[in-house]
Amino acid sequence: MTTLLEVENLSRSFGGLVAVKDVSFSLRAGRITALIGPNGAGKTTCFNLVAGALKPTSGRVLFEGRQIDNSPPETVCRMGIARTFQIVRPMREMSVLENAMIGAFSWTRNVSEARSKAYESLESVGLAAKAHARTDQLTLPDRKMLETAKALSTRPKLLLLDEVMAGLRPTEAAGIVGVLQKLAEGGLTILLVEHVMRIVMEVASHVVVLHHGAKIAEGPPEEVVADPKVLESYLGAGFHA
Amino acid sequence: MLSLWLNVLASGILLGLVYGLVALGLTIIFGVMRVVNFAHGEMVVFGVYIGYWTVRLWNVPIIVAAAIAAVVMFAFGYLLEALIVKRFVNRPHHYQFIVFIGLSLLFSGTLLVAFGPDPRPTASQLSFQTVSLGLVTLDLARVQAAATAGLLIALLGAYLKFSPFGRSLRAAADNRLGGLIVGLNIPRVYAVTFGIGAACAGVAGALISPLFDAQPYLAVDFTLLAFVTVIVGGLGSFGGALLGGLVIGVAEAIAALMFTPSMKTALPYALLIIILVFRPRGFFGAKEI
Amino acid sequence: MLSGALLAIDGLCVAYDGSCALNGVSLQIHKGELICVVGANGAGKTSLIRSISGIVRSSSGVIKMNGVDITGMPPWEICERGIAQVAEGRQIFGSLSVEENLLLGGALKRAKTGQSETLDFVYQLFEKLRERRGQLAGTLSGGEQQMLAIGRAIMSKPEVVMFDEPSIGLSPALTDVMFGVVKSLHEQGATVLLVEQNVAKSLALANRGYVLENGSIVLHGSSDELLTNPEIQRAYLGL
Amino acid sequence: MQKKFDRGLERTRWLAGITVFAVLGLVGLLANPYVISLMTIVLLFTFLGQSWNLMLGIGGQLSIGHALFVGLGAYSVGVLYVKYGISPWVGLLTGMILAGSVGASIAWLSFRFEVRGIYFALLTIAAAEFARIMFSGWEFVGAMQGLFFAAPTGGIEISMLRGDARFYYFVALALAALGIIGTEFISRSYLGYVWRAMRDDESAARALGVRTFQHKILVISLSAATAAAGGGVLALVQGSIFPDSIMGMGLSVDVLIGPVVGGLGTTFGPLVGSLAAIPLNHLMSALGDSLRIPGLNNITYGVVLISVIWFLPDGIWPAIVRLCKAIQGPPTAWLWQSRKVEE
Repeated sequence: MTTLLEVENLSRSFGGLVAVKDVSFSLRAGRITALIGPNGAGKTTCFNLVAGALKPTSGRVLFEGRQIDNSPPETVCRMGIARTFQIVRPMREMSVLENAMIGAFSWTRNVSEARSKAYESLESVGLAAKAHARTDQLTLPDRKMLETAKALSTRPKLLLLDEVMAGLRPTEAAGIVGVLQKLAEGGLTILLVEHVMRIVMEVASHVVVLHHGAKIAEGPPEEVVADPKVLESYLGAGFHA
Repeated sequence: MLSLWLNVLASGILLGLVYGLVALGLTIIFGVMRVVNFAHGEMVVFGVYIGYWTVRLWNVPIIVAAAIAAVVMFAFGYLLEALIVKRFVNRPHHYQFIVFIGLSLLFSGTLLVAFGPDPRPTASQLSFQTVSLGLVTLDLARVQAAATAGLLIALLGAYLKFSPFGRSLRAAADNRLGGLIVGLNIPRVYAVTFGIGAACAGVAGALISPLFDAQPYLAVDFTLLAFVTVIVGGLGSFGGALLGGLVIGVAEAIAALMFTPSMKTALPYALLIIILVFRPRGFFGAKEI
Repeated sequence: MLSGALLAIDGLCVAYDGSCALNGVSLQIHKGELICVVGANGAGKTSLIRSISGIVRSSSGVIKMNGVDITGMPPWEICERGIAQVAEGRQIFGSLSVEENLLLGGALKRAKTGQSETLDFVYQLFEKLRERRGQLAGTLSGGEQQMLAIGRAIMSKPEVVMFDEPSIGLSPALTDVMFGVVKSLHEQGATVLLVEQNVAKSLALANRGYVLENGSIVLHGSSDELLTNPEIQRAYLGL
Repeated sequence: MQKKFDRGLERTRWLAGITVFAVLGLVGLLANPYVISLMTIVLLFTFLGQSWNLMLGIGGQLSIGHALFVGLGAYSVGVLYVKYGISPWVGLLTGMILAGSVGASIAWLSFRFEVRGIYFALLTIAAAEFARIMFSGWEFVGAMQGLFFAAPTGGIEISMLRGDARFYYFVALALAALGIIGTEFISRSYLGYVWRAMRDDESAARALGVRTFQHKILVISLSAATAAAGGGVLALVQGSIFPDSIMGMGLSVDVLIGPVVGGLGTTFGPLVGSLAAIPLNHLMSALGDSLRIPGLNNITYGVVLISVIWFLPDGIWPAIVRLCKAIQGPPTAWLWQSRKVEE
């Protein structure tokens, strides 16, 4: 397996506050990697650094061997990295289908081609039946899936998902897990930022744990979850009962 | 030659202080409420009319007219906010702009209906008196207007800096959610803010009533002038409004000396465009817009 | 149960454009209690605090303070009734000085008398803040800003203080300091509602706890019961 | 099923559009000179409103200085025709290119440092005022005394775009139709999707690969160029150009009233809004003149603007559409269903 994305010694500070310090990891093509950690661990900052929404203070991000950390988000997207937002932000005055079409215009100017790609993306996340709904008629899990569909329309090689399962009920989350597994089977590389560990356990084949901006553990999910450092970061010291 | 330049510079600075007061009203409203008062020029013109009528009816000094303008325009601004503007504070900017354009049309129309289109010069006792300081000779009306404006700017600055209400106002401007958390009565803060902004414009209008004839069509020019002033200084910044006023006042005065009258009015805009090229947020621009 | 409580919440629902953030939450806090509400990201913790303080409107449900219905009151009237909060993201006034921030916290009518004593008390609690009283609040470090937010809440002489994740973004050492502050406030008689994701630390302090998941209370009991409940581990780690 | 729904809606829209323009055509043939001249202005402002709407309603960029572009178009036509006798067609083209590049430069200046929102809007008025004052002092273009077109000889000259009032009515009608068709065309092309995405959420659009900087410049220069075309025709219709009326704040306000009252971002909004607002304004200024109350039309405009934003924030046209749907909702739904069975 090849390495698709490499993060090397990435740091980012805001004012005096170091949000991410000296984090390195790499993503192998075709598998689901999860970036986890409790609230305020620097996951979202890390994510935004990879997606081009923030510039690192130091360190590098390499995608297919090319340095991308100084590129604006639209360029990063056009290179093959698509992202979702933690707070779902559909284009309010556009239909579900139209939302899903926008991403396709990064590689085509043909509207009907974009439309069929959008249908395809919606289908792969199970939203095709609601293609013509208004976005405010969607339920929260559907909106999260719309975010994913929008990203899929850009034909990404790497999909970055920011807490797609936050705020969902277990049954709803299970549906999304199924979708992600299918996408990965289709050859897509996925980086998942998640707070809730139990979802990660099911889908990810590799886990990176952040705490206070630094990487504290990395490995297969079963190993990581047994790591006392990880337990402590989540539940606090002394919680081993 | 030197005395001519000094005179021009001094009169520019004097008028600049009044411009600064106008711009201050606009910038306080924007800083706290994130709303651009497109009807600001109308409020200045209201002040000019208040100056005109009080002097004509009761023959009071301009200072008294300015005090009346302050009270009337504060009440006017407070009510306007509480009745109309309030509903649009959280709307997108273009909605706010359209509401204010509507208000400005409404106000200028009302002025036209009430007083007609003809200019009315205020017959102040100071109109033709001058003071001399060495090489510089200035007319008294201008000196008085500038002195009062300068004093008011200082007082307002002190009020905002040291009074409990000024603290609340700055807090609301800094972080609205934070204001709600500590229990600030945000609607009241907003209404008072708008009242203060309107009062600044009104007082400035009354102060310059001996210099500018009262006329409804003046409003657009004052609105635009206030915009230019605050952009030059940086929208939402107290010091910026003052500095912007002085820069524009002096630039206008110099332009009047060197170019044709039409170039004089164009210069502030030219200055604005140049500043936007080099310092897009003005001298003291707020970060978030 | 509703009658004796200082703060009683019954069937509270909050919705943001169509999706439910809180769904029928009921809880009570008695005078002098320290209770905690734990839950993962997106469980509705911040919505709970903001709807109690009136910043977010609830769609249904009743909130009573001292037996008085405060549902639908504007935030400043709710503050006046003695509910203060240490908000998520601190929400201090960065361009104002430290002391001005504190004075704004004490600007309510209820806190007017004896304001200087309260200020003294806050400065005793946080010596750092006294040292930096003239400095702009935006220049403080994360931990100091959190202290300022707590101090600002104390300034209003509240009957109930709500903490929204005071440990977020702080180093382990500072987190301990922060929990120590919460504990000492409680020991001095304050009624505290602590909303946290750090389960072990917050349950160790609290008398009782509630577990919030997807906008609903799924578990409720004394701290000891919750600490040994396997459900908690499941909710957090998926074991 | 959805495709058929779209097609049904499509058919209704085409029918509605064709009917409206057929009626407007009949008006041009049958109405009296007063109505013709009033409707010419309505149609021209429909087109200008459309160009403004393109920028805010679709592109999300607020301009309150559109008079700048209108004026550049008017002066290009005026100067070339009056001074050199060059065909207004050339003038229109020149004006469009000129205004487009000025629009692009303003956009570039402003967005280069990601200055947007209010600053951009204020910059547009500042630029317009600057231009107005410069033109007022520029003797070559007539300064304050303005530029005058020779009175039309009576015959219609397409190559010189000269003719009588009825001729200009049809020119304005063609322009309005072109505006509506063009807007429809753009909003269905990839540009429309990308621009609306940019309007609704700029950072989300960028994350989906939209190069927002380039697109903002594009939408602004397109809007500026079309406004210039409208300005050129407006100058021909009025027969004269004065800097204060063609480049003043008042014209910028007139341009935005139609789309705001009619419905921001909608295709028919500017037409509906202009139809409602401009005759009202004329009526009120006539009434004001006869009663010797000069500010009456300003007051009416002000009250109309405030009430529309207050009561119908998305404008008259969407309200009409909602009303129609509410009235004939069930029967048409039944109609579509029956069609589904057929096909």
